[in-house]
Amino acid sequence: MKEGHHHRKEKKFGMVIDLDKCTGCGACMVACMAENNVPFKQNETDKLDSITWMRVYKFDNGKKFPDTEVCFLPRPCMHCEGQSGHSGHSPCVSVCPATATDYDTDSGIVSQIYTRCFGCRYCMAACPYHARHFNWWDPVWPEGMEKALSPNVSPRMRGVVEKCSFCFHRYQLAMDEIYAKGHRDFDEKVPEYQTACTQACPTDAIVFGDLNNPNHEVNQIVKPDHNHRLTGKSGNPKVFRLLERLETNPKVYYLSSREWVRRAGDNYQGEETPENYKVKEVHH
Amino acid sequence: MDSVLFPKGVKRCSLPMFLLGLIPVVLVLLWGVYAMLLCWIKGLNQTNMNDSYGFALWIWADLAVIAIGGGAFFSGLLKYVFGKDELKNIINYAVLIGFICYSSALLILAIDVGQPLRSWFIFWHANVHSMLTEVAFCLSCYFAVLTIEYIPLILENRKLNEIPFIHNMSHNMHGAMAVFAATGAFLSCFHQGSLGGVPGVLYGRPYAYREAILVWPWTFFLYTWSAAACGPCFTILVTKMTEVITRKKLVKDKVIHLLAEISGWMILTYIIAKIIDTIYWAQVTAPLMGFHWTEFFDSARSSLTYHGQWILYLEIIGCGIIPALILITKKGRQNTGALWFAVAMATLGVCINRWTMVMQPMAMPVMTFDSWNLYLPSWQEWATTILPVAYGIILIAISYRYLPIFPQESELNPSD
Amino acid sequence: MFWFSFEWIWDMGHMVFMGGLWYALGIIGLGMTYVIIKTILDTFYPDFFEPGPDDHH
Amino acid sequence: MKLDRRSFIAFGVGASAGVAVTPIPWKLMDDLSIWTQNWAWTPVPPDGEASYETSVCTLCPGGCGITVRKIDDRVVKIEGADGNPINDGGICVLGLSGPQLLYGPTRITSPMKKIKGELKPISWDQALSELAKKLGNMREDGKAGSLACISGSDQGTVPEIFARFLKAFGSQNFICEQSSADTYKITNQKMQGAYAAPEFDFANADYVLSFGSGLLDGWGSPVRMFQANSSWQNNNTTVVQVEPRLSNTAAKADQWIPIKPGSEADLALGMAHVIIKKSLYNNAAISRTTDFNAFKSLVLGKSLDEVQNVTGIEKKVIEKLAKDFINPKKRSVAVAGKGQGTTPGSIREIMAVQALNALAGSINRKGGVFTSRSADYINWPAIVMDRIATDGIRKKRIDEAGTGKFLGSRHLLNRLPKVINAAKGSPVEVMFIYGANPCYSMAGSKAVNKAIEKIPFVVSFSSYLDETAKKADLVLPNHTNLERYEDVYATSGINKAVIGLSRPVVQPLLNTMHSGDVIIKLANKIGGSVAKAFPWKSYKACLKQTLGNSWNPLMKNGFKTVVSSPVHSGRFNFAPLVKYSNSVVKAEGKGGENVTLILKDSIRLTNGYIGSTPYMMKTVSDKVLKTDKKKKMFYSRIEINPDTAKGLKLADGRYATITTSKGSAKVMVTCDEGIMPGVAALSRGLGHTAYDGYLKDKGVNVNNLIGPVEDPVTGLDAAWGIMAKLTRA
Repeated sequence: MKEGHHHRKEKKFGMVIDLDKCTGCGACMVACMAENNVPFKQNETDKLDSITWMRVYKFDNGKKFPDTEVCFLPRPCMHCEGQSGHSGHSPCVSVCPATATDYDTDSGIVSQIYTRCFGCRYCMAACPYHARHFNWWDPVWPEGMEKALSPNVSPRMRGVVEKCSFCFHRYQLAMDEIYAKGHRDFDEKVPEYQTACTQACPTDAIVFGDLNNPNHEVNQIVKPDHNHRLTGKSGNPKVFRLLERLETNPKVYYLSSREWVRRAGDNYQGEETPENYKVKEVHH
Repeated sequence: MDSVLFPKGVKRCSLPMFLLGLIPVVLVLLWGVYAMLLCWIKGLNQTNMNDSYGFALWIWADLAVIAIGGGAFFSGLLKYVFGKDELKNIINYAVLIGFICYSSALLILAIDVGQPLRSWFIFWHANVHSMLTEVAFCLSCYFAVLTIEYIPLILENRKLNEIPFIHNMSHNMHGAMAVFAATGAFLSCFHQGSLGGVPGVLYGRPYAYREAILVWPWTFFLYTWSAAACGPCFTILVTKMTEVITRKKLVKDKVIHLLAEISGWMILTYIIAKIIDTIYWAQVTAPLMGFHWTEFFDSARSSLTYHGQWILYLEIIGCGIIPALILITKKGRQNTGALWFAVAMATLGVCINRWTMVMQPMAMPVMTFDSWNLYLPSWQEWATTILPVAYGIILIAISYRYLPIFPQESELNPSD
Repeated sequence: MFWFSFEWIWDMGHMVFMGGLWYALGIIGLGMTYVIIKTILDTFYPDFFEPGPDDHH
Repeated sequence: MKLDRRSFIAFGVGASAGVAVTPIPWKLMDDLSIWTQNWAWTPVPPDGEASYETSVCTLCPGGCGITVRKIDDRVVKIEGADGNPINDGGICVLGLSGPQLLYGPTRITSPMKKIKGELKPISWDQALSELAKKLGNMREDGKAGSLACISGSDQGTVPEIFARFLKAFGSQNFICEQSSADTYKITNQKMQGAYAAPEFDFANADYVLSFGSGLLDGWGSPVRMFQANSSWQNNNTTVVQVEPRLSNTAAKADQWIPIKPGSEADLALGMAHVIIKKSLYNNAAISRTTDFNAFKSLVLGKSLDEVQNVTGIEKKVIEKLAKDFINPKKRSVAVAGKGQGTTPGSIREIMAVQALNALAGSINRKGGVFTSRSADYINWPAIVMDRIATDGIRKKRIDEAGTGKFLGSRHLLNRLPKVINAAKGSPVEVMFIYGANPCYSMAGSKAVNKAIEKIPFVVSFSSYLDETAKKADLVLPNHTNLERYEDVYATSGINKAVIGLSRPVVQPLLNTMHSGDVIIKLANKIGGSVAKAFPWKSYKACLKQTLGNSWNPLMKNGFKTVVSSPVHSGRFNFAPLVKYSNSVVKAEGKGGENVTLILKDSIRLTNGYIGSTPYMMKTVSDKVLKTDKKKKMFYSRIEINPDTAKGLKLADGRYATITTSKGSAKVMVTCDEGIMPGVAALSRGLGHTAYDGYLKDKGVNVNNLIGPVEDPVTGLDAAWGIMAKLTRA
């Protein structure tokens, strides 16, 4: 919703995750669950019906013992900006029939309105990152454990889709605080707004902030190129995005010093490399 | 017992016989209703769908029944807009089949969504950029049209028609039918198309994604075309099946052959377009997304896997080119066996097309570290998908028994 | 769906799309209204359109 | 007729229009919309005043600072405390799920007593009186020495209170769980003359060589280690992991060297061979050692070919590794102790690795390994023992630690089941179990359970109804970590020690009591010299007095850094290693086995006293735990190399039976290129038989399959694996 804070600069919150540092400890996953009242079941071994807004993938370089190498890759929602030229034309946002998921142009966050979602799951079909999860079951907390639920995020009911919100409630709390202090916008020096996973990560592998802010670390690492055919493509040769070639234009970036890891971020044919591949013609 | 309700000049079996015949169908229906209630009360955990397979059997069933229900709009279009008056002898049945298909689709959708009570949000909070919104709008509008087209048939029941109000109503509805049918054809073109748009716009899913013209991806046009082409085949197929079951000729061959020929040419042109689309998709669209088209199929072990390449060949050749060639040749369509085969394969073809467009994109790994997903529907999913079939049979049986569906029936089966 | 709901924007998409919807609903609605009114008149006021004793078929 | 029909229709139309203009349909629609958005059974967390409290996590020995977010009096979130010298804002999966432990349904709600085989709630008064009476009688009967206590730790005031109680009571049998740090302590005692834990200066090291230590799998202070890894990445520190499988630590290392399990010491000695043969060692450091020549002839006596055979590592790799490690331009450090270090391990292995550190001059040097000072803030007055106590204390320890063969060892918990099961009657009359769940977490569960069952009276102090508490005759539930005071002494890997203060952030929710208070009350009830040993009104008073001046800063910040100089240690002596060079610990086996079963540790699963939380279970990979197709039975997945699988006619996802001399289990196969052929790995931390549906009956407890193997020198458990037979199921 546009509330008319016209003095505020448009922000584009994004994340860069250093895969060299990530040890796959899973703290980001649990921090996210605890922060966002993510429900849990007695059987979570089927990862295809396990609600994990943040999921740490583990994959290898496909080589045989002993040349095998492994990479851990935390996957939140990518908060895709969508095909270039359509700000907010994210794969999921564009397909939701009931406007239950929305692209906030002020923050670049893809939100999910649980009370409006009627569970058609079209957005899940649209998302190639499996970042969206459906509440196949009623959320049930063991007796007493619902005391640990945070009032900042409403628990979701059965039959709706949920996903990572970049801890949007924290953004709102931070903004409230900023207004309460009489400021109009984020002070660049005060990074009040962090996601729970960023905060919890014991390796400091996650850097979260405004990609539009040249003074922020996230911008300095990513060096997003907004004039590139693939909007926001990183100018840092070690930085890549998942499935960049699909033009989903994610705001979650990954950093790795290993070539095979960067290559695993997208699909390439034959001679193609992450540095050199065909892109689509510009047409609008 | 109930013979006063029968259409004029036709013979029907006795009521007990009729009811007896319906028993197995009703049992299947009840099984489906039970599964449906399970899904509503206990939730969608009753299915084998999962977060990777958010769209599955039901969405396929929706797409498929609407495609094969396309006979209603296309024959309506031919009759009311292009003036193929002969089709009036099959249009009633086409409308009935369409009505069944569309109501089934709506029912399945109502089971498929996680919060059925909120379904109206699709209208209330409509996102005009979503293909599903377009589908919902056109679908419900067209369903209204089909209902309007079906109502006069009911009103024409011998007994009902004796009531002047109903008689007049039926008469007036017939009078206005061309307007409704034209609107319906327009709506139908759109929603068949937007159903094609549903997978076609998924640019995160390389299998489904197609380049677009204006806002509509290629699949938009292919779906409309294929529904127009194969829908009448299903109408013919069901007509033929009805003839077998009732052991009566109900529609003149001339009518069937006319529809079959039009269908044949439609299928031929469609399949050419589909082949061009497939080649473009494999050679241009896929490589730009980083894929080789063979990666779209799970052919790691053999091409005969659940998601293997065989399905593509079956769809295009077995269920496209072959039926088209049969139907466009006079000899082919006039041979009963060949006609049966062709309309059955064409129907199967459009169902396979919808199947691959729903299942393959969900099953296929897009991220390099993903893997193929195998999904087999749960019995609840099967039961609720078969439910409409049972419902359709019942509705057809009742309609056939009491309503003048086939104008040529009495002529073709002169009562002794 | 309605211009007073908050997600409504007066843009091309909404105008074309919703225009199409309301247009179709309009035809269906008006058509059925016409049919019903005509039927009522035909049935209960048979003389409304063509007064005369020979109206009945 | 006509009129009637007309009016009927008019009525119908009118009524419809009438209803439509009334608010009824709109109201119904509104109700429907609200109802569909708020189902009564979906909880709505009440809002309230948000506040934060600082404390220290005691769920593992790591000692991380935590910030607890509260809404009114509810704990809703735990975060890492910024600025804490150990974790500086970082946190792990277990610490994060503290609220689930606090509010979880597996907590024990009140003291309980076993009546007719079932635990029934009783009052604290009754529980303490009955226990005091029982203990009093024991003393009178001269059986004071047959009281024993198993404790998860011997660090901090609470374990000290237990130890003190036993001593004042007249028993030597305070038996603590042991880890690789204890083997290190014995090593340091023997090689450097100081019974001191090792302190690795990872932050300043340029080259880290780990012999299977799961540095990033929950070893040491886990969060601290994750941060160390980031600093390694930033500083270009080389990390080499020697391990049979590609653990998370190996995955993050610069180099992974697969090794035949159990041959780590041989690799270290082989490296020493290369270093000594080429005289690459640090001369200055070696000149300050004892018995270097004996060591020299020991390692040179074994050819590199032999080492290659034993370890499965090529000679040239060993040579390169040795040269990289000994590079004088780099500060190298080698570390041993497998996985999380929860198994004490072979002393030969740790000595051999320490010898490598000595060759590199890394002992007590920046970027190397120090002998760290143990906590010295607990200074309580000496106990005045009465006759009964002095008599009791003369009885020898049940586990025979510190005597005879095991002179150097202080606790040998692993020997306890064997001793109890072998004895005619139980040598233990009453057993206290504090901060431990031996029935689950000790190797050789069958024998452990048998021994615990044999003990006439078991008292559990557990907060949770775990495997051991279920077997107890009396349960005296402790407060959980968020409800109690406790001091935490952590040596954090940055060459300084940190005292942390864990304190209640919520009022105790249930009818539980701080175990410190329980012991103090118990002592008072017993009276006499036992009571006099506990002059404090309460545990809190005891803690406050113990911490003295530190109390206020601790209450303010939650932690206090103690800059401690390393303890003085003597010349490094190679002689013990030479002496024990044949004390190889082999995997148990009867012959005919086809794989070596090893255990894998993961930060996402606990394997000790605290059970994994629902959130943690959710993070467990489907490559580790999986259900059958019907989603009923849970199977641990056994990790094997695809080549191994092929040889055994197994495949990924197939069921198999793993059989060892200790037991057998049905498992599901995971094929992974990241494990040596011939080796099979199972995760620890699964297969609980207690707790609730989120943890119970999920996979196999590896402790059922593996037994303790006594190290010939220390007597501590040195089992690193077991020979097993893997067949199709």
